[in-house]
Amino acid sequence: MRALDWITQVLEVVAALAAAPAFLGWLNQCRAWLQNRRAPSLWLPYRNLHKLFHKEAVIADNASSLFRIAPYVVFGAMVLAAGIIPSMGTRLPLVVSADAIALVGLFAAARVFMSLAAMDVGTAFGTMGARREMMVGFLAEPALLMVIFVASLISSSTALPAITENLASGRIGLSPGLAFSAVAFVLVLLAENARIPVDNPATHLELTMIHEAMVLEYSARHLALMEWAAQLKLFNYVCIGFALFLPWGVARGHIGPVGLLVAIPALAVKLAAAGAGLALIETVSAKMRVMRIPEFLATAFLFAVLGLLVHVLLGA
Amino acid sequence: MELLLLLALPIAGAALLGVIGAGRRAPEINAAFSLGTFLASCALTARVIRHGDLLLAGEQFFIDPFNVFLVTLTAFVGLTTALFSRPYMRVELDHGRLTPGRLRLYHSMYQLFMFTMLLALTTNNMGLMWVAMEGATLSTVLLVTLYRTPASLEAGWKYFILCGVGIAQALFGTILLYVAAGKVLGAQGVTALLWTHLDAVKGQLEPTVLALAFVFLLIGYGTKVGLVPLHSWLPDAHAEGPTPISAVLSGLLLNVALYAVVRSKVLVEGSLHSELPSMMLMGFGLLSVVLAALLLWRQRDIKRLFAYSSIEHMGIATFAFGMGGPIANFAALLHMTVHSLTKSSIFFTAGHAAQKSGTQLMDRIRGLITLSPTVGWGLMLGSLAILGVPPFGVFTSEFLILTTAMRTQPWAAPILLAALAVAFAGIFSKVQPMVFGETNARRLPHAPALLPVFTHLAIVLLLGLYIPPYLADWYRAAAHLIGGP
Amino acid sequence: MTHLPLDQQMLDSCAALLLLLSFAMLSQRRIVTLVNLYAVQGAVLAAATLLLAWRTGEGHLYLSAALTLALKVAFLPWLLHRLIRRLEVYWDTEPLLNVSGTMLAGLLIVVFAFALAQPITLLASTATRGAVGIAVSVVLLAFLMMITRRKAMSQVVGFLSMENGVFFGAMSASYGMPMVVELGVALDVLVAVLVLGVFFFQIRERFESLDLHHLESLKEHE
Amino acid sequence: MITISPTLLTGCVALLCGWVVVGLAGLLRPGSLRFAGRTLFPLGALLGLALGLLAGASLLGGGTERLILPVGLPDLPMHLRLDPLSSLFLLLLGASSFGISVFAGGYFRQGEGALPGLLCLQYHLFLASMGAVLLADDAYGFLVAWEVMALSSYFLVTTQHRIPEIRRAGFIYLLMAHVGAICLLLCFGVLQGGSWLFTFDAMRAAHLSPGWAAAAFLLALLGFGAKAGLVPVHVWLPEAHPAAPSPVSALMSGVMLKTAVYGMLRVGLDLLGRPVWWWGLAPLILGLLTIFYGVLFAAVQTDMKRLLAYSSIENIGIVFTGIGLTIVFEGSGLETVAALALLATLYHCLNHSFMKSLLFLGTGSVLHATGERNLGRLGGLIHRMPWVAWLTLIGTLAIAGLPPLNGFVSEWLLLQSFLFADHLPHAFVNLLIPMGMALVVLGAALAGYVMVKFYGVIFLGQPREASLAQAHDCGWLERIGLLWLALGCVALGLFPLQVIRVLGAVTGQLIGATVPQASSHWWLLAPVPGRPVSYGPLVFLTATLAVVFLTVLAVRLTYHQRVRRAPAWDCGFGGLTPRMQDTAEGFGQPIRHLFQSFFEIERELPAPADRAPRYRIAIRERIWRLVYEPLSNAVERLANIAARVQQGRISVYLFYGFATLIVLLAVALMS
Repeated sequence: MRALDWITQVLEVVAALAAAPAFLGWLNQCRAWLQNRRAPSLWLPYRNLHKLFHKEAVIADNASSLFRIAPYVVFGAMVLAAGIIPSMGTRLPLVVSADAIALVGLFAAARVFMSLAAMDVGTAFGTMGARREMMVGFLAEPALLMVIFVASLISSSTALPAITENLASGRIGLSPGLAFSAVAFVLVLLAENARIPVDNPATHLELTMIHEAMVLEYSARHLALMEWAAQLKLFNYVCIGFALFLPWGVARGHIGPVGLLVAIPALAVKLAAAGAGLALIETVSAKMRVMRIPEFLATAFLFAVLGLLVHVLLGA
Repeated sequence: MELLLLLALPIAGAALLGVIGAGRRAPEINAAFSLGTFLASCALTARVIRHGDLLLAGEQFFIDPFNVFLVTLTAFVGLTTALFSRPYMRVELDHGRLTPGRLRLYHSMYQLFMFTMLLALTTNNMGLMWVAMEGATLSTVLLVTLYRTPASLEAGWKYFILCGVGIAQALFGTILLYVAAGKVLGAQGVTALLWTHLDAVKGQLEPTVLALAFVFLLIGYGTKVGLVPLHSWLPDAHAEGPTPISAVLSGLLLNVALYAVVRSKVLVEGSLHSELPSMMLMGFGLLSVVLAALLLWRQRDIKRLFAYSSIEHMGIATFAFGMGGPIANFAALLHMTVHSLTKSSIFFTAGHAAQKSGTQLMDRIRGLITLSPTVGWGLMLGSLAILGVPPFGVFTSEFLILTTAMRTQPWAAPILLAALAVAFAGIFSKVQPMVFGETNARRLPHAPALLPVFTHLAIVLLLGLYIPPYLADWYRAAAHLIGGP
Repeated sequence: MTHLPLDQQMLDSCAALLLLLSFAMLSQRRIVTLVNLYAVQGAVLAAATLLLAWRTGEGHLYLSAALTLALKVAFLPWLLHRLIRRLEVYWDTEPLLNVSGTMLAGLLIVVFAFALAQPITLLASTATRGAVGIAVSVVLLAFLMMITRRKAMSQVVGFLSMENGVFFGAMSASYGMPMVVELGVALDVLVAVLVLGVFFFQIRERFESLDLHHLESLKEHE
Repeated sequence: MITISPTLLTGCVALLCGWVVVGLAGLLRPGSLRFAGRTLFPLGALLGLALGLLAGASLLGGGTERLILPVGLPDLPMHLRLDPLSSLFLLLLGASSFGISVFAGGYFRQGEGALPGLLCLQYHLFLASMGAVLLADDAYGFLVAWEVMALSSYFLVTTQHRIPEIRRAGFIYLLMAHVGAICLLLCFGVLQGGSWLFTFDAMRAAHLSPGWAAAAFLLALLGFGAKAGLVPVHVWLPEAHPAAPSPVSALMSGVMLKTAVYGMLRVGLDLLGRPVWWWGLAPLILGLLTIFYGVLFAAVQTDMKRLLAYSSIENIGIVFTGIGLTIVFEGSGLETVAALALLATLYHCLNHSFMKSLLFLGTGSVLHATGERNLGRLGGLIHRMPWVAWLTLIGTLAIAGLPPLNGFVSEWLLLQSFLFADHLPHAFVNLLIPMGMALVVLGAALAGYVMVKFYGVIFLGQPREASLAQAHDCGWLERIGLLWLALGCVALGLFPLQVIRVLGAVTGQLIGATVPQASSHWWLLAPVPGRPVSYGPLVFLTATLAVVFLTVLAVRLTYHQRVRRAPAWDCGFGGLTPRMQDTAEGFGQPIRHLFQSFFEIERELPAPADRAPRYRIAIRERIWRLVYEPLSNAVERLANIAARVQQGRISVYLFYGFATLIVLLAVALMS
């Protein structure tokens, strides 16, 4: 472990914290442009967070302390995830302490806490949101894991750094299994981050909403943490995508100043592209009925498993 | 000397009770005679342990490990049953189901029955054995009809005719044996019917005739064992007679009959050197187990239920004897022992249960455990024991039998497995609601006589956990004597 | 067959007579006659035993002949007749299998019985071994009769004649059994009939008749 | 002859006897609840703790001890043996029974149906018999202990025998147990291989032909599966576990099922010697089926204890999947991987015994506080009974398989071993196993769903009944019990490396291979041979806590801490009632909708005009209609046919005799 590794680690986390809202802002801008609307400012998410932190927190009478703890736990989990994913370098101290399965477990923990918090107040919307979130989760998680397993089988390790290094080394050319799982991954990403066509982040009090329904009772700093956590989640997913499918630019081996100088711009470029891409998808597709969501995710799961089988069939 | 006591006491008891059997103290006298018999049997046992096999009274009586343990068992169960019947029959008398006259008949016939069974066990003379077996039927047939209800009369009639006809076949078989032996041992004289002599020369006896003889004997004594399809009399007789009689019929008479079958099997197998006898025994055994297990599902009368369970267990023992070999024989002997102990104790509790709730119909017997915990637990534990649940002794024998079957007769193992499962469901689904659940019956004034029940269960439990070495040696010796493939 | 000694011929004819008698019993429906036939059977049996005794000079055979005479010719028929009169059962109802059918079955049984008797005949050393087959068929015919009858009384007669058959078997195959056994057997038969007597009255006082269809209530199959 | 030397084994035996004595002591004052609850149960708990310690010691020692007691069959005295495998499960028994017994001491109330003293006897007999099962080293002793275990638990299950459903549950339970036991009996009959010695040593020595060996394995799978609750012989489990008093449910689910796993391992990996690889497919496939089946039914339950029972079925599925993998790998010569799979299996057994006991005890407290088992009448209890709520939360998160708790570790290990599928030489299996992996993952995710439903509906939200306001938190004995188990969950989650070191002895014994530890750090779990994979739960915890701490700090410094309480927002239409929350049915609805074909559903929908609309839904397992009812009907039909034989006519009976005579005579003549 060299000092620069630690520095990079911290840098990575801080970058994630800082860039997550901006990435959301960028995504919204792209969407607005594609829909011929005047785009909101890139910094709007920051202002929102700032505003929320200022406000006085209002908590329902019936809320237990679980309700107040949850935002911090969720936020903490997302930050940790940001530290785990090798978005800049592969030999970072936190990165070795967990593999992809643990990462998925981390996301699951965050989800469970969020749902429990949503059920805590005991309103119709809260429980509804929790139920739907878990429904999305129990299909999305396996799909995500399957995606990861394809990559793990290819580079015979479930550790993200190992996968990244292996793929970045360019030893593996275009693998059909990987292609399948890439499709699955995008579907999962949309579902997990409450994007269209699964959920509509822009609306409130609509009977089809999922994420918003869960955080309906939150206000002020708790809401801010929840929102921030959500943005981090999106950011993390995108980074996972990079780690699995576009590992270029990530510094391999112990990182040096040069590697760092390469890694940061590369990440920025990839993020910009990803944001645009997501915006495009969200624009061309329409929100679907809640009961259709399982089918959507089942497709994702199917793609992932297919990817696995294809890899085993061709690979073995 | 011991033998004389053993046989004389019951006769004397029968005679005496025939006179004063209705008196106030008659039950105690009955018990006292049984006690005497039991002590005599113990003495005899001790002597056998000390000196080995005995030939007495001009070779007319022969005591070896095989029958001495049955003698002890018979005397013991006879004693406990007498103890049980003391209060039980009193209650029956109070309920007006009996008249003093019949009570006299009951007592004297009870002793006579004990005598015939002991005679059948101890005699060395196949002919005398036949006489004794027939005597056992005759002495019990009037006990079965003791209540004079239509059902009991019918049961008694069937018991009499079927067993009588069966036993007649046995007589013919005995004659054939005699003829065959006469060829070897010199036509005339008593020796040709003495088991010891027959056993000595069994190698030279003419196979075909012996095969025929075995068939006749098997049909004859098998009828009394209650082997399907000769079993038809058994459930009726066991269900309709007074409970003590059901207990001794099921617990002892079946054993004695099976003893007779096995004795003849030994001779025949010795001369035939073929699978025939064992195949026949195994066939009868399996058939009995399967049919009884199935019929258990349809029972409504508690004593009838356990009568069928007796058929099932006799089937198991017969099957084991059929398999032969030291382990299977050992297991079969053990099974005879534990079955007679367990089954008699079950009949005791069943009798009390029926008395307490005034009916033998099982769907009217409920919540025994609240009505009278001892009876409830007695019935529950007894049933579990008879179903072959450890740590009771029945499991021990079934363990040996099933493992042996799995190795030597794999084709039979699945059948036994299914049959035992069916039997378990059949019995337990009926016992559980009787023991547990709510009840509206009121407690009866008199306390049940459950000392015998728990003595038996305790012994069975002991046999499940630990078999005393000398007992084990007995069984081994007997098993060796029976031999087989 | 021509120059058989006289007693031998008589014995054989006795055997033949026994067979004939059991066929007669098989077809007979009048209970009184049935009992008489049984008595005759007993008499023939006694005669045969006597002949054998005279021929072999076996002491105990005289005794068993006497026993047979006393028990099966005199006492039991008398007892049965008495019962019949007391209980007014004179006729048996139509047998389960009609007469001709029963006869046919009987014939088959006789054939089978002779097949069965072969090995025994070969083994036995007695002059009368030929008759073993007849003994077997008497037993089996009695069995058949018990199956086909509906009245308790006639079943009992069947039972007794079966016992006769067994006795004749013992006689012809090995000049009878040891004395102890024969006494025991006789005792048993005697007791059996006495018990039966008691029985009949019990049944009677319940059902007012000795028809067996009263005794078919204990069963599994509804 | 016994030679009493102060070995660990004699110590264990003494402790088991101690349990029996404690149980019998209950009969001294059968009526007194204080005596049983305050004295005997804690005493039994201490014995359990001691047992756990002894077992742990022998596990660390890794040695094997033998003892012969002069009871049992004449030529088969009772052999006892303490080796790593049995000591591991003894450790499990002792450790979790400590918590459960302490809890039970505070739990049992008057009017449980049976006398406290009797309960105490049955309870401790149950414990002792389980211990005996683990120690037995000969078939006879094993089976006796096995059935005593079933019997005592049966009596515990039917404690409230006045309720017909409970009687039915007990009956089904004992029947299945007995059938299973007979299968085991036959299995041992095969295993002794004609040597007629029923000691396990003789069985290890016996050489079986492949056919016999496979037969033995399948019989064992059937017998032990029936006890463990493997689909399709699981039907007794969802009936019996809810019927029993909660501590007993906890014991049955947490420990008794594990004895079945122990037996499976003992026979499959020890007595049978080296298994053939394709044997493993049977437990593997059945296990996967069981996972899916169990978790689906758990998701749609409305009775909290039934829900937990089905979740037990799911976890047993995971365990058997692990066993299957182990056998497949070992049979194919991949010892280290097999060791990894076995490690996951054993680890999951430990985890499940702690988690599930914790949850069952939690439901027990809820049951006592509210008298309700139906999820539809609970809710908001976290305010009334904080102790139970927070401790149960740990169990919930653990069983949902979330890091850094223990449930995650075993699933992680299992998935890691799955990822070696491509090393197998059997092409088709290579293809199958990834599918299996998908099922496992799906099951794990669904388990999360189930647990959120379980916890959220019971403890969170608003109370669905007014009566819940009277609910009270549990007593101190109960708290200790819950606390112990919860700590167990956390410890097993945070120190996997240490646990695995201990488990190494067992894998060494059964497979002859242990899993290498790649990393040098004491906090980093890296057990996967030849792969740079690692997992450090402590890092998770510390990092998360650090972040939370920093966030709180930052918010507090830069902003303020003002909080105002207000009624929950009712979207402006007013009148927010508890009835508006999801019921258990509602929460399960998506699953029900997605997997309709699995369930047998009957609905009662309200008519449009109803004044008081009611909605009722009952869900049964199809397997009853498809397998068990036809089976019993078939027996009924056979019984009716058999009854024709017995139709009352004496002539017919005589004819039977006659026919038999003729036939047999003919046979005798022929031969």
